[in-house]
Amino acid sequence: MTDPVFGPAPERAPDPELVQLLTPEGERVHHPGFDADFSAEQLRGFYRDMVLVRRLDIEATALQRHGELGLWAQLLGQEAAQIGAGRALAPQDYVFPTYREHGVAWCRGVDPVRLLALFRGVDQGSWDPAEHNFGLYTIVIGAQTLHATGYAMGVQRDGLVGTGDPERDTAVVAHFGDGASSQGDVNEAFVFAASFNAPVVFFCQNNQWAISEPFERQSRIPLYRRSHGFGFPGIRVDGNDVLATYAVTKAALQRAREGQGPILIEAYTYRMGAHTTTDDPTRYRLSDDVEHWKLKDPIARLEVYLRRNGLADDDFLAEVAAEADALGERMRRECHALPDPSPHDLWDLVHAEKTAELAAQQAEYDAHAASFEEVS
Amino acid sequence: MTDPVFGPAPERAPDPELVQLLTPEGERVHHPGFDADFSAEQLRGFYRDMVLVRRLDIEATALQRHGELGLWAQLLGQEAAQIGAGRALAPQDYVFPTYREHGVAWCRGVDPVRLLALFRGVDQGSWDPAEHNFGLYTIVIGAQTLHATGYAMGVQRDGLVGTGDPERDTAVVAHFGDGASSQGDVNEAFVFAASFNAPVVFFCQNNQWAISEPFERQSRIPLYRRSHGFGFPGIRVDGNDVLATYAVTKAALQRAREGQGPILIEAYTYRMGAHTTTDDPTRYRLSDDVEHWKLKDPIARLEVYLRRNGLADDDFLAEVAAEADALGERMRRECHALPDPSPHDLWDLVHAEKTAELAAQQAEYDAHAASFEEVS
Amino acid sequence: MTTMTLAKALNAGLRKAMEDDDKVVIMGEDVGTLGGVFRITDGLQKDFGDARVIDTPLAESGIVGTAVGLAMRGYRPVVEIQFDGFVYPAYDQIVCQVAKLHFRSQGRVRIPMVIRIPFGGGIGAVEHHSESPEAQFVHTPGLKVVACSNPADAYVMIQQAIHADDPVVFLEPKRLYHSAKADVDESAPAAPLWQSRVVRPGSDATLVAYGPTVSTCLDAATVAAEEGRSLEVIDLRTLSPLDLVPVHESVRRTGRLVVVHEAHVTLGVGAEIAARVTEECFHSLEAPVLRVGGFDTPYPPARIEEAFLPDLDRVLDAVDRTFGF
Amino acid sequence: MTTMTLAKALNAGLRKAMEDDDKVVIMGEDVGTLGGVFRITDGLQKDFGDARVIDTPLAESGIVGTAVGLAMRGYRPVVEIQFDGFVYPAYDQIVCQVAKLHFRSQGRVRIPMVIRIPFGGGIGAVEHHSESPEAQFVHTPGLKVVACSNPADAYVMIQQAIHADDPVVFLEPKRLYHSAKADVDESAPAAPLWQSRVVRPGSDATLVAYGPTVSTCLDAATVAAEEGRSLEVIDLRTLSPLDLVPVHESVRRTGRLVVVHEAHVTLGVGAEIAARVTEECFHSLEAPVLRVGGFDTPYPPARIEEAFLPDLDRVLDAVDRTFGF
Ligand SMILES: Cc1ncc(C[n+]2csc(CCOP(=O)(O)OP(=O)(O)O)c2C)c(N)n1
Ligand SMILES: Cc1ncc(C[n+]2csc(CCOP(=O)(O)OP(=O)(O)O)c2C)c(N)n1
Ligand SMILES: [Mg+2]
Ligand SMILES: [Mg+2]
Repeated sequence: MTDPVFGPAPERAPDPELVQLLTPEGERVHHPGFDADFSAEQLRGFYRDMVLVRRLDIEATALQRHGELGLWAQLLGQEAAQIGAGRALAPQDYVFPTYREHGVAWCRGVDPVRLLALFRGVDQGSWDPAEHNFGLYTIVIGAQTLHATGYAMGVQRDGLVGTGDPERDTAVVAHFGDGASSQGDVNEAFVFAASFNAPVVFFCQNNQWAISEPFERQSRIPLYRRSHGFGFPGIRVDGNDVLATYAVTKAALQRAREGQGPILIEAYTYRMGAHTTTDDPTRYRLSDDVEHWKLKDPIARLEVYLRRNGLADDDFLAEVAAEADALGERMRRECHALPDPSPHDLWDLVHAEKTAELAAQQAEYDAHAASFEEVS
Repeated sequence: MTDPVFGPAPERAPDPELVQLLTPEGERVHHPGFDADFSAEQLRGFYRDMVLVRRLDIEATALQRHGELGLWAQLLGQEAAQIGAGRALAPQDYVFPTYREHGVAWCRGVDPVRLLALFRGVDQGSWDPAEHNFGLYTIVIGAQTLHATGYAMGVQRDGLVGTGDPERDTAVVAHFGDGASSQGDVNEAFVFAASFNAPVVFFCQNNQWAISEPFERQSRIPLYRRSHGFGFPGIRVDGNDVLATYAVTKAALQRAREGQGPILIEAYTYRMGAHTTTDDPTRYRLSDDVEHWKLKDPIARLEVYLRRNGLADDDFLAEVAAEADALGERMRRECHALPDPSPHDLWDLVHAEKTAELAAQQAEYDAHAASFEEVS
Repeated sequence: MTTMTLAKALNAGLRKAMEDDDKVVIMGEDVGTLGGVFRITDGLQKDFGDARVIDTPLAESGIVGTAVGLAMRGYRPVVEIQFDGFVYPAYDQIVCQVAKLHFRSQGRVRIPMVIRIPFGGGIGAVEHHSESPEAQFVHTPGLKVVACSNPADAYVMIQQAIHADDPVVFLEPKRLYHSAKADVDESAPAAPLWQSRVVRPGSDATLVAYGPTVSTCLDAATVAAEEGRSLEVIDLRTLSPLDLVPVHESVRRTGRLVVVHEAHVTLGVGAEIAARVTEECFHSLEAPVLRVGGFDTPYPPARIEEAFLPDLDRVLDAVDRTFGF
Repeated sequence: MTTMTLAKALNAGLRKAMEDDDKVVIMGEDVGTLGGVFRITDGLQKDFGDARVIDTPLAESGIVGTAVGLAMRGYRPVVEIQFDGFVYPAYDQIVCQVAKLHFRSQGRVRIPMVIRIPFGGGIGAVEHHSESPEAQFVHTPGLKVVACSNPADAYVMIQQAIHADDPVVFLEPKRLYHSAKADVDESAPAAPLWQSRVVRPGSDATLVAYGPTVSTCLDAATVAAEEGRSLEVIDLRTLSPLDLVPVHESVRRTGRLVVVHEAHVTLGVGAEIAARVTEECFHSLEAPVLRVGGFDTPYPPARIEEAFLPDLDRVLDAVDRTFGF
């Protein structure tokens, strides 16, 4: 099974090669397998997405610093990987995120305020997965890769793979990190996906770090080759290059929708910020490293390319900046306004069919709470 | 890191190739990487081991049929894989078996009656692992591969890897089956072993079946390639060829002892019997298949080779047969004589330091039991 | 009305559920061609195809985790865990995902999954094949847990569990699979799934059991009756939610309660029942609630499992003790 | 004598254990360079090297499973689970291997492993970071389970747990890590690890707690004292084995008992204590044993966790209720 796009079968895969279409210097380069044409509008769209998502992230970080959020998991530096992956999706595709996929959430139309609510501790995810075809954030690392695989098996059973109808053929994306690649669940997901040839794209953002542990602790070979051991292709893409990430993901999704089975994409990128707002990366990594990766910034390179090729002018950039300001302002405003949940509701949420046992505990709680209200 | 014995690094591994030194027809063939010379004595030893182990297996199966054992997991057809792997060990090496490694147990000097005791339900393993450097049978599939990896990390910490002293350098073997290869634990063992470069040899007997499930359900590529995804070599050997299995295992162990890290051996073989004595393979596989594999019998091919080359005469064969008879007779006798355990002891076995809580429960049990003795 | 074993009743119940709703899929190790090591899914793959009866790779976390995904896609997966002792690799998926997705999503995501577990001992097996892991699931909010004890219940309860929109851990007393035979009336009206049931009325003391120990308790009641003592026996059927209404009613009459299960006594379901019944019926109790269960040791080698398991003598002994307070 | 936080006390205890025995190794996620997300292992890798303080790949089953192998090779692994909610991927290794190897091998194989788990809520975290999984380990024969509640105990108990030849699940009340400060006398004689302790004497009713709820109960006793009610508070310290000797003694005097923990009430440790104490002190009890714990819902979003967790009011309310029977 030689694949026209992803090349020869795993065992004869070429040496590690980073698929790249836009260099850190903003130069457009070409790749035999993934040469796509991008319209000016599309490119500006990528730029806008990345800028807004970066602002979303900065704003949320600030809100955490001001005590409005309990925690925030920053995506700084991973904008291209997430926008590339998110924009490659067809509406009917379904995404299983980790806790850091704010950029993909953005592409799926999830209101950023919903993300704030989760990290504020108001809820554990309040968007409707079915409305956005975007699952809830999963915190236990790797667990969602099995859900994605099972969901993809459901898609197969629905007969929505390989029909040839682009509006119906469906693929599933499982996001995970380099650290998560060590979990049993992720490897079992590879086994199931391969065994059932499920239409799932495993999208690993290798941001080089799992909290304080460098990628090398998880694997001594490039991660995209992990799938070779399971009999499906893997590919490494420059995760700071939105064009390449988009092109590779798009091709992988198409391949899955056509019934050619699972594939692993390693988006090679870097976590520019802390693991979360409670983390202190100065304890474990050199600022030199971070400086080095700053030169590969995903937004800067696209901006250079757009400007140099006359695809975006000052007006456009100002417009996007204004939009970002407005987004930030709205996030602050709506975050403050998020209502706290009511403990009374807890018992209603446990099951689809509430049990008498839980109803009794709820009544007991209500009585207890009421006794305090009387007092005060 | 190109390995002189196991060939080029994983990503450039050659096509599947079964290392074989003795064909099913009993012809000695040569292999560039694993050409060993075997002495007549060594060859007769392999033969004797395999015949005795097969007898052990047949005898235990018969004992189960007669109601003396609750269960028996047959090794029929896997004698060469186990004797090859077992005889390649140095005394200081340590083995973590599954529930089917009777041949390896044999090589490690575990009395077959101890195996009977386990399957009779008298105990859960009554040999001393430290005495034989052979762990207890592990029934939860795959769990022991992590134990092996951790043990190997202990060996590293003891400074017993790469000292150059053949009496001290130590390797660890993790046995598992083709079915177990799908478990998270096995894949996590690969991650840990690679990450710490632990001196562990993963020895998978691919006997084509996991109870009723054919190997293809677990992997769509040959299993030896699984390790390529984790960055260490894998190799497939003819598991019905005791010479090849011995040579490959010996080289792998040596490599691990020298500090070159983990390796995966897939011993390609066939489960000729049922999964266990409670299984009925006629429900899920064709007898044609079994017939086909009969032609590859591990003992028959070595017998042909020995005879044809004048390495064993009728006397020797008769001697081994007599030894097998004696073994069978002793197993029957000693199996019958195995004493049942005493419930009283249960509470003594839970902890190294018995708790007051358990002592109280034990006393209660003793009183209860005594009240019955008085009655009867 | 047909006479059938517990195994056949489950098989018939599964078949009926698959006929009624084509979103029902069965998943597990050896459930397809072989029909399961206990033959509970016998013939189902042949009749419903391998898209609906799925032999999976050997990975329990993978089985339950992919079943979560199937459930999110609108399917109703019925997962078979081959033996009780092999549910633990799937524990994380069960406790952190299956149990919590409804809550996490504020009801937007439903996981109508059934996790079938052959449980309990008495079959002379090797290690890990005789466990009673139910307490751990009862302690986990978001899961429902039921146990059947006879063919008629098994036939109905498995269908009800599949029909439920919540995840249900479905415990099957494996030692009764091929021994318990009884009439199953496929057209009889079904008792609600979440209700316990008095299976033998009595007036002197109450026995509460579920799964395999129901018959132990019925035997004990028979023997006690010969000795002039009238024991009421209650089959819990549902462990989460716990339906203690008939238990409270009974204890208010008898004043004495013994709970019997195979799980380890310490923090077995009996502990919860003791705590709740004592709170609810404090002034009616003539004696503390006593518990008979597996000892607080690992499950022993098969040759002495009968000493480990609750039997008639230990049950009657406990009843005697409740009369000694 | 030094004043230190619970976190520092654990760090000092670990350091002492590593100095005393070079077979002690620490394993876990981020325990090395970073010193753990709570800094409990701060500085240890720097001082003892990365062969003894091991940053592992991110796989909990792998961590515990390889620790089993290290234990079999003569090491004494101290495993850190980063948060309570992430222990479940390792559950199979803990329940089927760590807990059972001694029994399986008839004592030939010892697993002197400590599994450290920061547990409990109250830190405003996201999902899976505030769980109280102890009941499940108490229900598992072969494991020992302890919980510290203050710096002095923490310093001693962690060393005792490491010194023990049995596997110990070591629960640390994470919300007290950096808040609870107290004098730790490194040379004071140590109380035995397997003993509970009366931490405040009283005569009207008894409160039993462990880990984070000990301070809640002490606060409740202070408030009750102002209202003229004298509450005795017992810190369990050891959950498996359960040392109920001081509890029985106390209840025989007070006649009233309330157990307080953060774990879900249903089949939380309180259920076992209620069952045992009722059996042991049946005629001394003026009221049923009452339990205050986390509700039987999944742990809620942080903004309402205080309503979920046992607090002073709910404890005092339960005490009141014991006077109403
Ligand atoms: C099963 C489990 N163990 C531990 C954790 C704690 N934890 C949260 S994120 C994280 C690091 C994950 O690294 P990676 O997969 O590379 O993703 P990244 O955070 O870099 O996006 C850890 C250890 C967890 N969430 N789940
Ligand atoms: C975790 C776990 N799940 C299920 C089982 C039940 N089981 C015992 S052996 C077996 C098949 C194993 O197949 P394989 O790994 O190929 O080894 P083989 O029996 O062929 O030697 C199964 C499913 C088990 N022992 N452990
Ligand atoms: Mg990462
Ligand atoms: Mg096999």
